[in-house]
Amino acid sequence: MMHEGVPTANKALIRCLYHSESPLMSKYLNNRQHGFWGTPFKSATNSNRGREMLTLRSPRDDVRIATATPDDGTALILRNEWVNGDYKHMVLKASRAACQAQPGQFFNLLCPAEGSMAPFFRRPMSTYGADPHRGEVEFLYKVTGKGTLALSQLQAGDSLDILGPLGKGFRLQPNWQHIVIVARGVGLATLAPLAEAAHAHHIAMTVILSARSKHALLIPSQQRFERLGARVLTARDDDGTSQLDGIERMLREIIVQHAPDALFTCGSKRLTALLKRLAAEHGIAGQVAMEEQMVCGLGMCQCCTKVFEQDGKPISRRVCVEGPVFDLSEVVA
Amino acid sequence: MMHEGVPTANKALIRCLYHSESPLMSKYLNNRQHGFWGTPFKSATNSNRGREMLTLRSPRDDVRIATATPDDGTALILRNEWVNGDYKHMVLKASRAACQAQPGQFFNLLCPAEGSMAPFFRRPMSTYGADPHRGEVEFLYKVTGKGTLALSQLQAGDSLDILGPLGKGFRLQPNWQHIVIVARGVGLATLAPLAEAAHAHHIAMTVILSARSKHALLIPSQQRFERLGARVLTARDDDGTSQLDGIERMLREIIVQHAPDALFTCGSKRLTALLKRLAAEHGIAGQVAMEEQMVCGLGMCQCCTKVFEQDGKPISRRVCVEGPVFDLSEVVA
Amino acid sequence: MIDLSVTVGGLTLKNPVMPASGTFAEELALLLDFDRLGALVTKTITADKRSGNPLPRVCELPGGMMNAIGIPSKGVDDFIEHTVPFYQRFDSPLIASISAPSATQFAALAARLSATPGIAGIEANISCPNIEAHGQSFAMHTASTAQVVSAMRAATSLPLWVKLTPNSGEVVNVAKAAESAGADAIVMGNTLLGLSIDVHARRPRLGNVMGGISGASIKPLMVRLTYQCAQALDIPIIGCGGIATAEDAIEYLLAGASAVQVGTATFIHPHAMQHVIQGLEAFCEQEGIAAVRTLTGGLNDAPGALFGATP
Amino acid sequence: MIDLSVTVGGLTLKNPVMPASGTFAEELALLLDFDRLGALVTKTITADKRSGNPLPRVCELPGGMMNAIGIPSKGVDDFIEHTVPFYQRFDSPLIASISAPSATQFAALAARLSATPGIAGIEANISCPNIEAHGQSFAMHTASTAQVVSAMRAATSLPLWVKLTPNSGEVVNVAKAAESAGADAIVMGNTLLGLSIDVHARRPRLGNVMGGISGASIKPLMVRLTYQCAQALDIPIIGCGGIATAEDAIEYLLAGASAVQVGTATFIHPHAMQHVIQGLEAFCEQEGIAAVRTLTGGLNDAPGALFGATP
Ligand SMILES: Cc1cc2nc3c(=O)[nH]c(=O)nc-3n(C[C@H](O)[C@H](O)[C@H](O)COP(=O)(O)OP(=O)(O)OC[C@H]3O[C@@H](n4cnc5c(N)ncnc54)[C@H](O)[C@@H]3O)c2cc1C
Ligand SMILES: Cc1cc2nc3c(=O)[nH]c(=O)nc-3n(C[C@H](O)[C@H](O)[C@H](O)COP(=O)(O)OP(=O)(O)OC[C@H]3O[C@@H](n4cnc5c(N)ncnc54)[C@H](O)[C@@H]3O)c2cc1C
Ligand SMILES: Cc1cc2nc3c(=O)[nH]c(=O)nc-3n(C[C@H](O)[C@H](O)[C@H](O)COP(=O)(O)O)c2cc1C
Ligand SMILES: Cc1cc2nc3c(=O)[nH]c(=O)nc-3n(C[C@H](O)[C@H](O)[C@H](O)COP(=O)(O)O)c2cc1C
Ligand code: FES
Ligand code: FES
Repeated sequence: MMHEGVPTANKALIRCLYHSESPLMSKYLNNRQHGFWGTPFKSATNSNRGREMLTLRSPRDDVRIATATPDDGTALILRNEWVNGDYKHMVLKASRAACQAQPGQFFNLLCPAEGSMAPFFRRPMSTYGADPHRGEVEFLYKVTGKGTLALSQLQAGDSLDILGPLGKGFRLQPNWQHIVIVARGVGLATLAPLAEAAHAHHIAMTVILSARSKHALLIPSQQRFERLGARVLTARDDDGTSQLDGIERMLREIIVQHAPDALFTCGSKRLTALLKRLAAEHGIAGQVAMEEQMVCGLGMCQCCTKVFEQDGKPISRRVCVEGPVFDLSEVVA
Repeated sequence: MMHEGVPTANKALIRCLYHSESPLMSKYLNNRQHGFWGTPFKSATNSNRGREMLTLRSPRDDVRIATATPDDGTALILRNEWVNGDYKHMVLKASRAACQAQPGQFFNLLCPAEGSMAPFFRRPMSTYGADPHRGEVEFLYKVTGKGTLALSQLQAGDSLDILGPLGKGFRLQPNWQHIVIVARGVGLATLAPLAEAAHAHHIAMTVILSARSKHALLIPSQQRFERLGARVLTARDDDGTSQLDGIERMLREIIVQHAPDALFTCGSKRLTALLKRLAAEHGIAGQVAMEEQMVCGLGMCQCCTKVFEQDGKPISRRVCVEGPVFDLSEVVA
Repeated sequence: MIDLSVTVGGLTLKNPVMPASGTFAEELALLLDFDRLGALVTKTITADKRSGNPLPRVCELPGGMMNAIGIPSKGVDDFIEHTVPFYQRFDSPLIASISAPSATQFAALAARLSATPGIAGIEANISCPNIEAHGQSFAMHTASTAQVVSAMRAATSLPLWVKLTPNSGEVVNVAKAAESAGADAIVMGNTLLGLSIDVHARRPRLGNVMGGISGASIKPLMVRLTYQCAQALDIPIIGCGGIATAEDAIEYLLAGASAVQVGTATFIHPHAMQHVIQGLEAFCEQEGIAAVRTLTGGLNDAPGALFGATP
Repeated sequence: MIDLSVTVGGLTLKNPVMPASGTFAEELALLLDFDRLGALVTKTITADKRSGNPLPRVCELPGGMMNAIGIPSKGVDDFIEHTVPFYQRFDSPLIASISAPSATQFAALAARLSATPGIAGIEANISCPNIEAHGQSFAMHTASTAQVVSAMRAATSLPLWVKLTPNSGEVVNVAKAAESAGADAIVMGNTLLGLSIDVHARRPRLGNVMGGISGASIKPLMVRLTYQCAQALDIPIIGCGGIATAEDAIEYLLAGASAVQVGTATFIHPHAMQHVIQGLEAFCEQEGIAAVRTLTGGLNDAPGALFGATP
């Protein structure tokens, strides 16, 4: 079936569990702008395919968060090209629901199975791009193990079962003037769409790219961010600058000069801890996109839980539904 | 590894278990002759790659049967084309040992595994053609289940692990003048090389082709056998002639007119029973190539056993090593 | 129209297909119409809050998986306050799966839920391999099974399904013990205890060291256990283990099951249960079967003719 | 050069890799140099001729197989007259696998073989699921195991390996019973009893109805059982079940096995054992390990840190 689609649950208002940080509806106004990294997100209007609005109960308060319902569909691969030695960029023709994906949301991909080395679980992958007008979604992925190897062997014209958009993405406040994004390695794939969204929101950006030396993604990312008008600082391991204290110095300077409204990062524990400390110190907001091994991606299996803190008490949250983007204040350093 | 090869068992004379019917070394003198069905067999000289002659103990007597040692190797697919709606003809570049295959011997093919529907056991397939000079082996197979479907999807340039030649093939006595081959359905693939060998031995042939109506293989087989100088009689289900009694009438006529030395068939129980009866009645030799579910194809797993009779007593024989070709006198109708 | 309805342990289900506990939750309503399912089986809950096991809690196996989730739970209060109301929207019967450390606590929890409107039945998970040390759950032995089931039987009049473990060497005796103690149905069964090692790290792949194997690799084992239980019991059996297609489900029905549960398959294909139900209907149409329940115990299990010769 | 030698139950083997009984026979000498194998384990024999089970005797499973061959045998006379002499050409120790209907007959067969030159050890197959009704083999229970092993111990001074079954619910106790009764090593283990049904024919896929599951699907179960036995026993354990690669073998060694047996994999890849041996050597080279035996019991089985919060 080309596209499973959501049941026309006309009968019942389906209330689910969902985490929400800010009361703002997660709406982003994005205008079209091509970047090397593909098309940024279109405006996330909730598709009115006669579906009841899905309201998800947040563990703390009962705020209704209108969000795109995930779709369990089959997408058609348009392009699946090497960006460099390790990374591939995949572009697919996908369903309307899939193309509603927001920065920080992800998809669970059913990698093709080849003989005994077949991957079994689906593999989670951040939305690298989603364009409802062109009906396309994009992934930028590092080929590391069985699943990503299987993905890398797919060719234009092949189909791929994708489940998404899943989880809660980044939240941008309309009154924000300036944000700082600290990106490292494969986290670039998750943060690039955030930069696109901020740009569309006319929010100024400083991006700190921290990567091993001639890291594959370094140069192309730098160009993409600069095209979005971001001030790009690079911190490279080989010249010693990307040590944590180097990044801390840069951040302190930016905080002094630009009084940024929020700090963003993805994945690395040490960077997350640094940003949490600085955000608390200067009363700045902050969000981090996290990664954990996943099976269902929907919140059912309980394998992707992490310990967070809320009002000083430890609480267990599922990265797939209560994340992957969490507020820095909740994260346990 | 392109080709596993046999261990240079220089140290020990390896005695194995093997069944033998006639004392004649299984030698066939075949000259080259192209037929639609591909190249017939070359002369089966035991390859002198410094290997001890492998002598296999026959259950009843200690006759030494020099036979090609099976090879566990990887062959390269040259062609894998549809012959008609159901059948494919595969031609592969294979090892020297593989190309020594005799009519009636078979290979155990490692079908490629595709996701959860992957076949697990190797699939046994008769040698449809083997040519040591061109270094090629051929299979003619009907696409029915998981394994043959996987085989059918292989393309020129793909590789396929083939284990063989396996088992004992047809035995032709040099003093034979005339033989009768009764072929039905997929059995044609097993019997075609026998006709080639008989022709090379200047042994006259009558072939009775029994197949459902416009059976896929009927016409091309008829042409191939006629090119070998065989008299071809067809018995088609749809015109009622291929009923068993129709074939019996034809056989009795041939026995009266030509006094054939031996009767051959493959697979079908009813045809085998008919030939056994007539052979016993007229004191004519006869052989049948049998099929049974197989796993190892080497005689180790004991799953392919059938009950035969010897000196009037029932005895269990493995179709893969003591066959697949058995003498009609041993077969239990 | 094919009649897909079945009766299981005092409940009539619109079809024999339901989720396996722990592989199904409210979020699936975003993708699947719960009204199409035969029953709705919730994640096992415990009276008190539980954190669950150390990470990693899952690992891949060829064609399957292993888990040691360890039953994290928000406790029975949250279950009654939030979870049960959520499921009231749907007309498929709600089966609450429960676990507890002792027979008395199992009975107390069962009683508490029996007093909660909207719960159609209780599935007693006396077979989780990841709670006690090395899988020594109640369902390993007949005595502990009889004790915990009779305690629960006395505490509730709701249909009581007892979920067994393939790790016991006397599954049929355990099943009979549950039947005699008042179980209305047997669920056969929970995961098979295993160990998978990362040879480079020299570490178990699961934080809990051992875990429960599930998926295609356990299907032939669980079909065998379903068949053996069906021969020995009068109460219905619900088959569970490696079901991903209608054919898998039909194997269990022919072996003697009256209904089936789909677990791991839903993680890979969220619409798996829907496909199984559609497949059952198509199979019945092809085979000219009017009611799917007639498949139950339909296996012709006469052995093949004796092999008439020695080698 | 890496030292691949291991000592198992009184025997020193040139490497830890040997065939699993019933998946290896003289014909493999056409393809594999038997002198490269750690030991040569023969198909289980019985004193008298046996015909074996009805056909079909095998069926495919996803990533594995099931069999109910039923131990067809030419009897001990033919074994001593033809089979043992064949294996004298090779310097790897010959292990004769035996089965019998009673403890006394097991002992008699063991004694007969002990008097036959060329047999280095005896593997007692007290775990075949396909002989007695529904897998009730000796190794299902401690008492029957103790009885049969002590009878054999008294009948032979050859190294005595006892092969166990995963179908028992008390495998560790059975292993300890075998140890106390004098076993020199435990083979863990034989096939897992299963049932696979052809839903269109409504028939079991095997003539014997049930059969033994083998291949990749049983590896995590057998590694777990190997690990549990290793914790409880002093005698060495030979791991068996789903081994196709060196990594599979190393999982068993880390779990506590001193040697391993390769079965089903040889049916698919006749050179499987050769590849496992080569892979073990390469692994030791990469990891800077001088002797493969040091891997035995090398698993770091400390559980992960407790999960510090409830949902
Ligand atoms: C929410 C989320 C978003 C992600 N976005 C991206 C992205 O945009 N680009 C990208 O290259 N990678 C991304 N990752 C990581 C990606 O999921 C892993 O690289 C991938 O799962 C590895 O699978 P494999 O089969 O190649 O590796 P294997 O080692 O064979 O995987 C084995 C198992 O471990 C899991 N696993 C391995 N590494 C990770 C990881 N880092 N995170 C989560 N699970 C892992 C796999 O899913 C699988 O279950 C993301 C992960 C998460 C959780
Ligand atoms: C010695 C020998 C020679 C053969 N030669 C030919 C040939 O030249 N051309 C040809 O088209 N077929 C031949 N066959 C039959 C061929 O092996 C089967 O068609 C093939 O195994 C079917 O596999 P599958 O995966 O497509 O079918 P599936 O139904 O998926 O197979 C399931 C299992 O049954 C076994 N099986 C199914 N049918 C047969 C059968 N007829 N004989 C033996 N095992 C079977 C398969 O090997 C497999 O183990 C031969 C069989 C034998 C034993
Ligand atoms: C991630 C996971 C969590 C599970 N949680 C539970 C549970 O909470 N209670 C329970 O009775 N069974 C639980 N199970 C077992 C399943 O309900 C089912 O019995 C088992 O997985 C076999 O079925 P399957 O092969 O279809 O998954 C769980 C299984 C998995 C894979
Ligand atoms: C076809 C077949 C025949 C077997 N015959 C025997 C046997 O005769 N004696 C025995 O002890 N085990 C026998 N086994 C079990 C294997 O020795 C081994 O214990 C089991 O298959 C698990 O290992 P594997 O997964 O590597 O095959 C047999 C297994 C198969 C598949
Ligand atoms: S991946 Fe299943 S709950 Fe998060
Ligand atoms: S196929 Fe294994 S003995 Fe014939």
